[in-house]
Amino acid sequence: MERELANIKDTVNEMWRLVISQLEKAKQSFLTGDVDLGHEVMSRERRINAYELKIDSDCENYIALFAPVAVDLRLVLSLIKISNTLERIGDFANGVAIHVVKDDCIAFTKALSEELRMEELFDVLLRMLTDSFVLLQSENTQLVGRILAQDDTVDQIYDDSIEVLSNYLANHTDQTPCGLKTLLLIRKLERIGDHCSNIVEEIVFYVDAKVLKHGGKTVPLDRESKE
Amino acid sequence: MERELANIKDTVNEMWRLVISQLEKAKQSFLTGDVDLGHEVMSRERRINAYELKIDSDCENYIALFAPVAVDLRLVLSLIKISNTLERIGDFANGVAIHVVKDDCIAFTKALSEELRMEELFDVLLRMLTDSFVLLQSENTQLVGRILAQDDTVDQIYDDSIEVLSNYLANHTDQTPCGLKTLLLIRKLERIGDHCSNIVEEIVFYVDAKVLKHGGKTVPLDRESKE
Amino acid sequence: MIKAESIDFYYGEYHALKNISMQMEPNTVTALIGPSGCGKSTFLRLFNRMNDLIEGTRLEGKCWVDGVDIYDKSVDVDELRKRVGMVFQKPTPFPKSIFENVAYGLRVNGIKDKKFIAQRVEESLRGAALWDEVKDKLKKSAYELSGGQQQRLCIARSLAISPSVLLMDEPASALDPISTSKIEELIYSLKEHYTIVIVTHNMQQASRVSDKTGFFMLGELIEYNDTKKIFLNPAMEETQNYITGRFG
Amino acid sequence: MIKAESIDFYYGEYHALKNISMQMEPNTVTALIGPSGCGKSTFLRLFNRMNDLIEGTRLEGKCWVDGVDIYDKSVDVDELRKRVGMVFQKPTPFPKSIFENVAYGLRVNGIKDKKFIAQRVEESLRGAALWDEVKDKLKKSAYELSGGQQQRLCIARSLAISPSVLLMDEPASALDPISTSKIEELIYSLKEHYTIVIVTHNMQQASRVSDKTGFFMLGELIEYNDTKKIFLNPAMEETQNYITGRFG
Amino acid sequence: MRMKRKKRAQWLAFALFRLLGVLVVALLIWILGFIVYQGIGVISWEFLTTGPTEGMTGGGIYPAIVGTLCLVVGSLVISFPLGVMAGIYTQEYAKKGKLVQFIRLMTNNLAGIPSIVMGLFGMTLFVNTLGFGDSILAGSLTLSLLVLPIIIRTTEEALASVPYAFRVGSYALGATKLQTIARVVLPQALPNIMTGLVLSVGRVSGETAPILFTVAAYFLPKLPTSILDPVMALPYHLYVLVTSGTDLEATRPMAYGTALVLIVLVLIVNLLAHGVRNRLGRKVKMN
Amino acid sequence: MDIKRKKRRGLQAWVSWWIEKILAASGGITAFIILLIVVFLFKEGVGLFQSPRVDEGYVLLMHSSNEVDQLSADELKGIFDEDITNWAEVGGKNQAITSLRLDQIMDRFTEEELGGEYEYLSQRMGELIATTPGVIAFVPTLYAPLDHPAVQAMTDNTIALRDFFVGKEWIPTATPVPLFGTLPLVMGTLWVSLFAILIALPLGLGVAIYLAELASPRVRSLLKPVIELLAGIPSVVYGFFGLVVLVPWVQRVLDLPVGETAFVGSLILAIMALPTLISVAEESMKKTPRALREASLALGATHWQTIYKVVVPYASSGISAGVVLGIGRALGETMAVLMVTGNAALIPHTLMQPVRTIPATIAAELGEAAAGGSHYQALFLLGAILFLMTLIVNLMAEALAKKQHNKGF
Ligand SMILES: Nc1ncnc2c1ncn2[C@@H]1O[C@H](COP(=O)(O)OP(=O)(O)OP(=O)(O)O)[C@@H](O)[C@H]1O
Ligand SMILES: Nc1ncnc2c1ncn2[C@@H]1O[C@H](COP(=O)(O)OP(=O)(O)OP(=O)(O)O)[C@@H](O)[C@H]1O
Ligand SMILES: [Mg+2]
Ligand SMILES: [Mg+2]
Ligand SMILES: O=P([O-])([O-])[O-]
Repeated sequence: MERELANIKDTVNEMWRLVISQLEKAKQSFLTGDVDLGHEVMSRERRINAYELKIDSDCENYIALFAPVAVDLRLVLSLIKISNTLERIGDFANGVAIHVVKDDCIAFTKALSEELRMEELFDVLLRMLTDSFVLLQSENTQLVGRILAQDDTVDQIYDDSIEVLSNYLANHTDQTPCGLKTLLLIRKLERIGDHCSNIVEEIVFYVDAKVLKHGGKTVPLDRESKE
Repeated sequence: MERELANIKDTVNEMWRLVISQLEKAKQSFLTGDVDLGHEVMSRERRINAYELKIDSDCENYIALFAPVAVDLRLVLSLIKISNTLERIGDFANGVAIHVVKDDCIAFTKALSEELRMEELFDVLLRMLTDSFVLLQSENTQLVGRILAQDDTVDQIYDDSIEVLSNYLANHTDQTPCGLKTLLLIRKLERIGDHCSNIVEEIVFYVDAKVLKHGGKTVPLDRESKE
Repeated sequence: MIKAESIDFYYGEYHALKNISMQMEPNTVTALIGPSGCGKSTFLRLFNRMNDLIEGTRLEGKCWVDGVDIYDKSVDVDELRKRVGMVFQKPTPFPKSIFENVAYGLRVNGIKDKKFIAQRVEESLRGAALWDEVKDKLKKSAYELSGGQQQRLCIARSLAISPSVLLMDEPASALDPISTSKIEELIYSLKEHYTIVIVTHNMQQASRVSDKTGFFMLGELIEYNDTKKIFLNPAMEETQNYITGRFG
Repeated sequence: MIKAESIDFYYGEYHALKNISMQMEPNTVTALIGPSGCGKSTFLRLFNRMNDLIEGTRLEGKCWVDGVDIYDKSVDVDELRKRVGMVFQKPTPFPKSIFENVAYGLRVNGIKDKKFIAQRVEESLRGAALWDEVKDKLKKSAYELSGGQQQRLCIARSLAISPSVLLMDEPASALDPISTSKIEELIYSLKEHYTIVIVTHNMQQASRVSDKTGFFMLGELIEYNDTKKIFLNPAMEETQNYITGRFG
Repeated sequence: MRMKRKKRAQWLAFALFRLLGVLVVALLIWILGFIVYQGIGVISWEFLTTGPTEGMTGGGIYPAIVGTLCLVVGSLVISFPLGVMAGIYTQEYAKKGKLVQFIRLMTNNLAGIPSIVMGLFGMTLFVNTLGFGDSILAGSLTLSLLVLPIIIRTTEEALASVPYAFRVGSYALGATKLQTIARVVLPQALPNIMTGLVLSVGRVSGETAPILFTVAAYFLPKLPTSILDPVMALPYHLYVLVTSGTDLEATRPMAYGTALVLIVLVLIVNLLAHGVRNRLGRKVKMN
Repeated sequence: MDIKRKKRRGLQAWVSWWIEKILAASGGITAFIILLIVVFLFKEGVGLFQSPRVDEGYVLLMHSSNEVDQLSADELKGIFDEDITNWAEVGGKNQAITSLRLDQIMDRFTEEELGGEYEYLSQRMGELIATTPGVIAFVPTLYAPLDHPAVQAMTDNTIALRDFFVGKEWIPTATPVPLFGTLPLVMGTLWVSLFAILIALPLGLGVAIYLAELASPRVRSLLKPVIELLAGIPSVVYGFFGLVVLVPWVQRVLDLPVGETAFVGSLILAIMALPTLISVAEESMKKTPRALREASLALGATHWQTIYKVVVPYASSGISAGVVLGIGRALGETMAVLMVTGNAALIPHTLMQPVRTIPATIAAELGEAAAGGSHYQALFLLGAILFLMTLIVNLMAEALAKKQHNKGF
């Protein structure tokens, strides 16, 4: 029983490392304009999908066969959600690679990347992703605050980037399509930050059984008060 | 045991109806520019979050207490994912409302809405959402093809909209910020389509235990072939 | 409502229960779980003073049933046992007819009114979800029933004397899954009217039927909380280890 | 590898097994589940011809163990039973010392070499994950062991005569959860070397220990498939109803 | 009020039962006490080791003791192996069904046949038809018929109390039926079979009616030299002393002495039975 | 593949085959013995109904004018005891009866008349009978003047079944015909046994309840051996005790002419039946599942209610089997009864009379009966009756015990 759960966790770890490496490579290919690297990222995207499917089905089997409770159950439910989220993050890394490979706007984006603080954005995201990986391994919830704080940086960079882009496009009307695509790219990166936050919430739920999602507080449902 | 599961399903249904109504109202407020309606949507967003939390925790309790297997387990796992996805959809409906309420770009968007086929987009999405609701109730998987086909329409509208926007912005440089915001808005609506597809996949998994996700085909993982 | 306060219980020298305080609410199913020999049955049997039957036992602390200190000298044990029904691991119908089994508790309490008895028997059998299955063969021997039906008969027998508390010591452990699920259904429906305490080895069963769960180990009450809490996020390491199957 | 082909089995007039064909692979744990009285034990006992001990039974169809048709006239039943070990519901150690219990199977097969016996006993006890617990008290009576240890002793006893198949009829149903989980661990580790078939009432157990599961009902084999498949997405409506607890 | 009545009935009933318990003990003490009190003075080494003299108004009971011993040994040598084998057959080998039921019925009936009828039978068959005459052989055979059902039944019960699981467990290890019985079943059943043996000793040494016409000699001061000799026996001797002595006053003390010896014998047998059960019981487990 | 290895243990298989056969042979032993018993008892006894009533070598003579040619054993006894003095009483003419035995005949004649070697005895006898129309004479066949025209021998029929089974008198030594009426013996046996059980049952049941339910383990472990001991004491010792203690005691206390009565017999039998009854009842009560007992208590029943509503009913068939078994024992008990009941072959009217039981009769009389004689045969028939009585009782006990066996659990 513990063996099975450990196996699933190993698979999640592998997936996680793959996602980190995908993001890393996407960043590299983006910063250096390395199309080959971009292709590599794109080709490995399907492996991430495979991981997600495998983890999903392993977890379902695990629940069906072993009827876990308490910490085991929380872990396995968290792992399902984490793998779904990692898959999304992988998707976004793939999006970056596609952006590089398509090549039509990469020059535009790179030109602006300094101003858009793209490298910083990538670094923060990679740090978040790595930190939450460490969080799951160490189960040390003191990391949580740090990771969530980083997401604020991401949001900041994203908000700023809209302004930067508007200003730039106002002056370079011919590059509007590339501007739009770049916006979508940055938007994707911003979502990676959100997703990392979700992962952190899941880990906290697994470790402490505390619900962080939606600030942990929401309006009570009528149904609930009825019950 | 069946009672408990039925309760959870009821909660999901309520949430679903709420999300549909949110999207409906977001569409209304967007098309009519009704700020009050927008506020209403925004205020009800927290109820959706509450639903998600409740369903998550009910499902966790259900698995912990009743150790479901087979169709029961698949249903409860699907419900977890469906409620997460509905919450996302709710978020996007909320995004639409915010767009309306903030008012700074609404005029811009509305002006283009004909050309961007916004109303059609909303309608398709509402139909997808309602169809998948029906799908869950009827468990009639013949609906699946129809719903997934609608997502193609959504993608089409989205792809077109980028072009429409680029063209428009090239001529109206002063409205670049609003253009970017509108792009993000449409991007959100496009994501609703994707999410509806995800819901459909989950339902299929529940009903038939067939995995539709990722086209059902992915590269095999080395780990898998090892085992 | 039943309550134990600072209970210590000894079988001769053996300290079987250690300083246990616990309160079980009406209209609630409380499950007692824990490894074999941890004292669950002993604790349960405190409340109808079944342990009195064993020689050389000693009790410290107090037990209340519906506000009465049941180990007080003034308490009539037979009266107490009418208030506190008990169902055992193995179905134990008397070698009498189905009807007489249920009527037994009434008769030993001196009730002679035939109409009243017939009426109580029917009510009790209905309460135990058995009426439809046996209404045509009330005069038949109770041994002609299946194991699961016998167990429900035993429950009906307890219900007949209108107890306020029902104690069940592994009521389904000798039954097959189908009978087990019927008993669980029954327990669920009974909690509307009774304070129910159930000892079970089967954690799935505890999680399915109970509202609150108490976890015993080596004569101590390690944790007592809502069943949901116990099974999703127990407070104590020992509880977690036990329910997730990581023993010793 | 063991195999049944078109088995029909009768207790007198009662048709207990109906046209069952099933093949169990080596290094695999196959679980047999199903409602009480559906014929699981009967089916299991076909493979070491334990049903021969019951009078008035009749068999149609064929059974193979390691490629031999075991109901053929030329088969020596005692030899067959050495090849096919069996573990029963209740631990049944002989009233002998721990050592003698394990040595029994060797002795009745005429082995006298003391060194060899001692060595096999140790190997078997190790195989049953019991050696460390008993190595210092091999001469003690087997009854001084706990229920779970006794059951492992019975498994060791079967291992001593080097069977290729192990049949287990509810091997843990009389044990507490801790002993149960040890037995399950043991089954898992044994499958490396044996073809294991286990009958169990406990669906959780079937799902935990087995690779393949066969679902019986009213003497018929309703579904036989990978355990994962059975528990996540059974093909037959009956199976689904049974494992999800929706009986009749 | 109702409660009080319930309680009072209980109190009364229980008081009565306790009284009855005391009564039974009192009865035993009375019987034993009376005989011990009257007989203890008679017992002496001489009483136990010499034959009767002076028309049984003097001397001892040595020949009767020897005779009873001969009968015990003789009858058990016959009935024990036969009974154990019969028990093994019905319990282990015979197909459960009409035949076993019939045999068991017969065994129970044999056990219920009055000893005097057995005596009649022994007389016609062994004494007259087979021509053994009044002899140890005829008496032992008759007595062995009397204890045969006891031995068969204790054997059967002892075997039946060996859990079925042991047998199945043994078969499952490839043991044959004979091996299973010899190695698992019999060792486990032995203590209980032995108690059957010991109880038979008690029965044989106390029976009078069956030996009346098959072996017992009224007055025979010499010891037997072959199994075709008649002997005296303690119970019959007591009967004779009590009912047909020439001088009842003079023989009375002898009668008390003989009764005491008989009772001591029974006491020893009972103690032995307990001892055997306990000792063998433990030994089998530790084996 | 070694599953198929041919029976390797040739010798072993051969040995076990033989062992099996030997065991099977011994299995049938009890049935065989019972068969033998039946055969021998009846073989020895059934001759009684084929042998003449009048002792072999004797004959009854009457005047040839006498129309009576059938007399029952009772009538004959009445005639020779001179209770019956007129032929009319037994269906003949109104004529006084003159009953004559050989010695009475011989008294009527001188030695010369009879001859030195009694060579004229037969002739004299013929004359005597011829002159006495109301005569009936019981004489040895050797001397019977059967060819004398005035003499007729009474048709000698065999002993009637009816006389045996419902005859009210048991006088096996009576002449001219012994009386083998078994009714008093059967009645005596039944009376003594039934009263014994009536005394023993409440006592035994009470003690059994005490032992099974009330006694502490220590008391129980003390009492059980005591009861076993009581069961083991030989019956002669009980008889002896009864004779020297109970008989005088009963005689004194109840002020009876004799102390040896059916009552003392029942008392001794009751004491002897107690241990069996107690242990059977106690065992079947102990078999009541603990769970059943607790279930009753848990329903608020008192301990006493639990005993009589649950425990005793549960054990009832076991208890009745014990009772029936006790009756069987009592029926067949020989020595103790023989020593204390007085042994008068009368149909008992009160318990305070001496009675004689079947086993006591056999024990007391077999030694004196000539082998093969009608007395001997009658005793064997008594044995057969006893055998049948106990057989019936045993079958009943069996049936009852089986009932308990079938009860649930
Ligand atoms: N009558 C008794 N005399 C002495 N010790 C006893 C007695 N009954 C129980 N015990 C001991 O008290 C402890 C608690 O027993 P109890 O029956 O309450 O355990 P339990 O938790 O119900 O176990 P299980 O799950 O096996 O029923 C055990 O160690 C047991 O050995
Ligand atoms: N010795 C027997 N004689 C007659 N019928 C029998 C015998 N053993 C079993 N049966 C019947 O055969 C059917 C199958 O019995 P079996 O013991 O194989 O069921 P099972 O599936 O093992 O049930 P359980 O789960 O209760 O052990 C039952 O209906 C039972 O009544
Ligand atoms: Mg218990
Ligand atoms: Mg079975
Ligand atoms: O000791 P148990 O309560 O499990 O029978």
